Amino acid sequence: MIAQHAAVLVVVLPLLCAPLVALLRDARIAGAAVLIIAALDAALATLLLCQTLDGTVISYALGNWAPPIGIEYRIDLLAAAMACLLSYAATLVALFLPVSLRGTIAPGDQPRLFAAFLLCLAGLVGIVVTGDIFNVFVFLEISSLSTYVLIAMGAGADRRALTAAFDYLVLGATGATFFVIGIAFLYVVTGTLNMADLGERMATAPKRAVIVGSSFIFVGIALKAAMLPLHRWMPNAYAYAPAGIGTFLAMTATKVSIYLLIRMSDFVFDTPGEIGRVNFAALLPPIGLAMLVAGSVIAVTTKDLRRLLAYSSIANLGLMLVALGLGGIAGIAAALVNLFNHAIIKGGMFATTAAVLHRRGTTRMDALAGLSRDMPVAFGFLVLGGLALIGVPLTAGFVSKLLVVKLAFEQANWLVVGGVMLTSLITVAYVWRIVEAGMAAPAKTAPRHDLHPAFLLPVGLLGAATIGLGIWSEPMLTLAGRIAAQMIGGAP
Amino acid sequence: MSPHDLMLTAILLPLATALLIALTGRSPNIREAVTLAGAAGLAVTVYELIAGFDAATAQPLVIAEILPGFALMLRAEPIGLVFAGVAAGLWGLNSLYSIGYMRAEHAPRQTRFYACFALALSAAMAIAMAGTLATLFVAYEVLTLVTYPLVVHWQTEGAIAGARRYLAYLLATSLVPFLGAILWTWIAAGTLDFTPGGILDGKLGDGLLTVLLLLFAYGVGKAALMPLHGWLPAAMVAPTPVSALLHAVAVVKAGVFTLLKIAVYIFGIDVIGRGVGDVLIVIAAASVIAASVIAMTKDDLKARLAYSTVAQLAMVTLAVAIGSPLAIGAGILQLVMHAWGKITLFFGAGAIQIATHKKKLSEISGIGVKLPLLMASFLVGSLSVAGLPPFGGMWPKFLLLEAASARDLYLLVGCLGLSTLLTLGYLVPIFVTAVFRKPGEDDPHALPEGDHGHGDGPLPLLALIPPVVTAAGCVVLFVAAPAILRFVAPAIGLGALP
Amino acid sequence: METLLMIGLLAALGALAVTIAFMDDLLVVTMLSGIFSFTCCAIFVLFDAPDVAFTEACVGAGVSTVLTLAAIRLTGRREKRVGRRASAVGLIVSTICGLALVYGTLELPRFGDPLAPANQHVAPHYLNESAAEIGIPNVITSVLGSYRGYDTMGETVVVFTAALGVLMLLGGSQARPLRRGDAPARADRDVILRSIATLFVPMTLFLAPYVQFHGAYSPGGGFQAGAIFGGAMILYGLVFGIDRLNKLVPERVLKVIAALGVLTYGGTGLVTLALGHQFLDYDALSPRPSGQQIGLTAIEFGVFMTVTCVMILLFQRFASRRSEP
Amino acid sequence: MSDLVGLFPYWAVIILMMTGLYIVIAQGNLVKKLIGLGIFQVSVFVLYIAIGVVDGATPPILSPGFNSYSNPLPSVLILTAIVVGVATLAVGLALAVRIRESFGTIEEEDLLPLTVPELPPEPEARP
Repeated sequence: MIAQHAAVLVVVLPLLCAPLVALLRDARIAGAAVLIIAALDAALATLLLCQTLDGTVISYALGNWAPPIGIEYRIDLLAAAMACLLSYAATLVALFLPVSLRGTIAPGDQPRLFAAFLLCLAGLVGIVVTGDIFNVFVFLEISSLSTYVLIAMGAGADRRALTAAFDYLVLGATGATFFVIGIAFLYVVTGTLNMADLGERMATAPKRAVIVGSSFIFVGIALKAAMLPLHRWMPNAYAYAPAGIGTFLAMTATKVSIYLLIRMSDFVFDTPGEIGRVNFAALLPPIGLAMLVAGSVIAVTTKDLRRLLAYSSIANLGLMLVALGLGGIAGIAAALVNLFNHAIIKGGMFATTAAVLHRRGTTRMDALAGLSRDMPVAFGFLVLGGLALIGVPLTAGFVSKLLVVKLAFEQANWLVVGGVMLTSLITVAYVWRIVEAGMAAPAKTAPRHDLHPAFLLPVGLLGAATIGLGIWSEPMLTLAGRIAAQMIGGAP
Repeated sequence: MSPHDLMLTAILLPLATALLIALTGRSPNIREAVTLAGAAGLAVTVYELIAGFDAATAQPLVIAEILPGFALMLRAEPIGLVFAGVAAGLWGLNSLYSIGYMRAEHAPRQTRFYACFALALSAAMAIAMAGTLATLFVAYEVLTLVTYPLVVHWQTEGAIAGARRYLAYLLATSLVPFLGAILWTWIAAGTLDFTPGGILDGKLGDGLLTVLLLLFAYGVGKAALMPLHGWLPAAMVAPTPVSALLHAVAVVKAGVFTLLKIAVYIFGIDVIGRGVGDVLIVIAAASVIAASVIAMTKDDLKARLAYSTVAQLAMVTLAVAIGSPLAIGAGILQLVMHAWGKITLFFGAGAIQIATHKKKLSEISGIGVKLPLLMASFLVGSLSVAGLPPFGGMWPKFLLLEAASARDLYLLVGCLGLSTLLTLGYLVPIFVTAVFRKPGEDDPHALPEGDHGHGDGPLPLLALIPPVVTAAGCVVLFVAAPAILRFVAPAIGLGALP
Repeated sequence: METLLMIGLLAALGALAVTIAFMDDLLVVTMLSGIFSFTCCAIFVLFDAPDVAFTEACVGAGVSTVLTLAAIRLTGRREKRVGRRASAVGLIVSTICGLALVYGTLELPRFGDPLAPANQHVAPHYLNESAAEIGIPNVITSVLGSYRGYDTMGETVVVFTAALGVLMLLGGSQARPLRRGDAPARADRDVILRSIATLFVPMTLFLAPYVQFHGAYSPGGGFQAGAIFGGAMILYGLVFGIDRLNKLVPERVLKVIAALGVLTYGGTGLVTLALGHQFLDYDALSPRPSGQQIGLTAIEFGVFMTVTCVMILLFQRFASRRSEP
Repeated sequence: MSDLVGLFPYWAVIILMMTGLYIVIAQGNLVKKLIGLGIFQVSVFVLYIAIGVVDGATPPILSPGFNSYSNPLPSVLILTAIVVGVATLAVGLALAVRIRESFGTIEEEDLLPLTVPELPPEPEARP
């Protein structure tokens, strides 16, 4: 029965456990509960992945109303893989979330924070598995609202979390409204909300309405994806959110937006690589390149490690957009490999940063002095992640970058080749700022006091995956290739 | 053990050594014993590999496939084995020297030092055994990164700045031109396997091939072709044993070795010889002369040696650019001979520093009297590097002259002659100053003896033996050079020896 | 006639919106935005959407306005004038978006066109089959509760999330010590206000169950009923003081009931799962159409619980906060 | 002419939406921004409802004697969206209150210098 209903349970489990967790009084019990729920969710997502691995598309009619009358959950390989990413990320973060919150958030408030965390997870998974465009909006709002609150919880350590959350709220709500306007235009000319159905009916719809509708959806997603020039909310949000939450967001939030972009470019609009009949794919490489350069350059100048990593995320999102813009099965596959690898790499780095923050209370660059001596393990993982960001061979980052560059090379797109390669150099510059900051002599010598044990497993697993996927990239490539082929409808 | 096992052992043994070093870091004696044992083991392994090498039966060993067509593969072949032999052979000597040097200097972070050293050797072995350009690239990057902690060892501001420069040059060149050239090759030829005769002939026009060769020549930053040589003097902030092994042997030789491999197995010697390499000839020759001239102006001993290295490396690049079997043979010999010669010189410079705390040419007047054996070795090393008989360094210079005149490049012949004179001009004065000048004669700022903080320590035996041995090696190699040439001759299509 | 009314209302909305943009007294702005919402309600009625009008009146015009007022009490009433640059950016962006939208409308089906795709593809199924499949006259309720019941569950969760968020932001360890809230109406002075409130609060409370259970036949349902019930309690709190409201319905209880509401909704889905049907397939509960009606009743009740409690909670949290730091 | 009448409601709604959007972008007061957001959203609701209107029809509550009903789906979607709107407003207002308490202002202009990344972290004062 579970196997049959996994499609809906993967969303409903965290969704319905959240109110229960919110009512708990003991922060420790709540923390353990979140971990168990997230792990169960990960198991469900894995089950879905197994079910869809052979190309099956699971269609689950909620309320047993056949689409397009009712809402459909439609899980193809992409959705299942994303659900896995989200739930694994939540599980790893749940491992250290209670520890990282200690001291900044009163124990009495923690159960509610955990509940919001579960709601955020449920919302994101809901976006990923649904086949109904309005349902996307509803779950987008669940995840967004909980995200605003989670970010604001960073105020216990830094009051700027409040303004960061507010900025995100205004931008997020505006983006969501744009999304809804887009849906209105598409609905008015097609009469349906089911994405697959929409895709079919779009072919005969009036062109202008489709263009405007897809443009508004695109802008709405772009806001959420922190696309240049709409990226300003993101560094603050990542830097001031509680460290564990920042880690989760870095691994998931913008990735889901990229997912939507991929989904929309195929599912709703049914024109591979193009959104609607305006060629949005052509927009992506320039935007992506601009993000790549701007994100990297700003990262070099930041004075806070988490902010640096956030700008680096903007650069990496740019890389994904570039890959997506290159088009075709290979382009989507490269974007997906980038997406998953970056989630792993950046997740590991943010988790390590959370560990550093937990010990030191700050992540300012000048406060990292002596890190290599006091926290050698944490420092090692930071360096490892940094190398992966640069794209040093034997790390996952090398694979993802090489795929993009090779693709651009084959298409003789020299601008992309040059842009990606040159930004590697800027990446070296900002990664080496971390390394040198960590090696600088500390003002006063502290006793060696490495990561709290709670961080070891998540940090270690993500670090191992960073190296593992850099050497043995075949599973990831196969997965991405199959997803892309399924999206475009060709043979893998 | 089968050749495959031996290849894996050669890479994994230093890795295991590094692990053991890290684990035994608390007791220096055991740690250093582990280092020496690892070095001995590696030397034996590589010897076995060389002795048992048979071109007919050598099979590739695929380890992993990072991307389809971008495989990690090992394959033993003569040029690589020669490089492996040099690196493995000198690691043991250098370890002995390191022990003497690091203890005398009371250096901190010695565990990290020895562990990274072992890791660097592992990477060097992987470079030597690489069966594809992809493998070579991966190992090349690893070598850059594991040597960073060695360069930055003192972690002073100067060291951090120097190491930053080191890393910036090497990563920048490898991530942009080198990787770009590899991708280009990959897409043009469809493979990255090292194949005798090359894989690019007919795939690209000669004009494009010239560009590609230049991309490679500058992409391989470790070859320190001017004007991208700046990292090499910058890296001299490292402890002297690091400069000795890495910046005379493992790292820089990995660079020129990469160029040799690319010339032989990616381009094909004939392809380069038919004109593709001509631009590079000019650049390399200019690099030889310019670096030699700069070396003459340097007062700091290690800086002088660093520029000397730049010049000598450019000679290998020159050999690659000439593109005839004879020139390639010369390049390989230069790789070997320069390694032994230059490590002797670095050992000498370091020993002088230990014994007298002096680093500059202008300060060392007269110290040779106290260190006769050391200075004798230094002289041998100098003459070998300059290319005078009866030392090993004579062979590559001689063969290069032959190769140049065989292609009627008489201007180049002149250049090479000039370079030998310049080499003598910047190396011999060190010996002369140390032995024949009286203390204080040249240096108005010289302090009376005994004023230094540490005082003049006696030279530890462990810091004296290695230079003497390597100096002797220079002589032995003079005799052994034809054997080396015979070993590599089939791979580079070299017929009868001249 | 209807067209003229529509034009008039839209014009009024335009005037309101522009006034709001240029007023800097936030109190006035809030009241105007309440009026804006009410005017929209009129338009919704005109556009044949009484359910929406009902909800917008309760939630948009009522609860939103009260919450905004409560917040203004804490944040200050006056707005600072803005610089020119920001206005220029706003003007450019909104003009571009507006022109894009106008461009998009050019090919749209005309207003009220019965043959528009939107009214052709899925909608007729609801209108034609709902009677047989669900068995209730109000098609909006059947779509809301059954055909798209899952969206509604998500929406309930959104409401719950908002309560959770406000509790985290203004409650828990962040709560400032409760002081006697200021009762705007004083016993000695505001006799009329108190009398009317005494009359209206119970009436409104009785209206709620009617709206709740009659939702199947006329405009109404869990959301509206919840908002009305919550609104009545808020009125009580406004007139008789927040302390009495807090005493009447303690936060603890509200939290539990709000959570239970979500669980009732989700639980209905889980029950249908356990009975071997799809999630939220009410046919599992009993054969068609009675199963559908049982299911609808259950989830509407869940929605009611959550919405009522959350509305009160939100008000309580804003109103019990001290205004001076 | 029929085009004008047929499209006028849409255009009027677009003007409303854009006024809301303008307030969101241009106004510096955080509460005013939220009010603007509200106007933006409510206008979108009107757009949706306008889509569902059918000439000469009645509200979609089935009763004998009528056979032409307006489209129920936009109403359903907007019921959802209204609730989402108020939820966002509540969280936004709560944030605004907290910002006022921490920073002493809710004007974007005054907040900017207090929130630049260069400042050292300052935990919020606990009561």
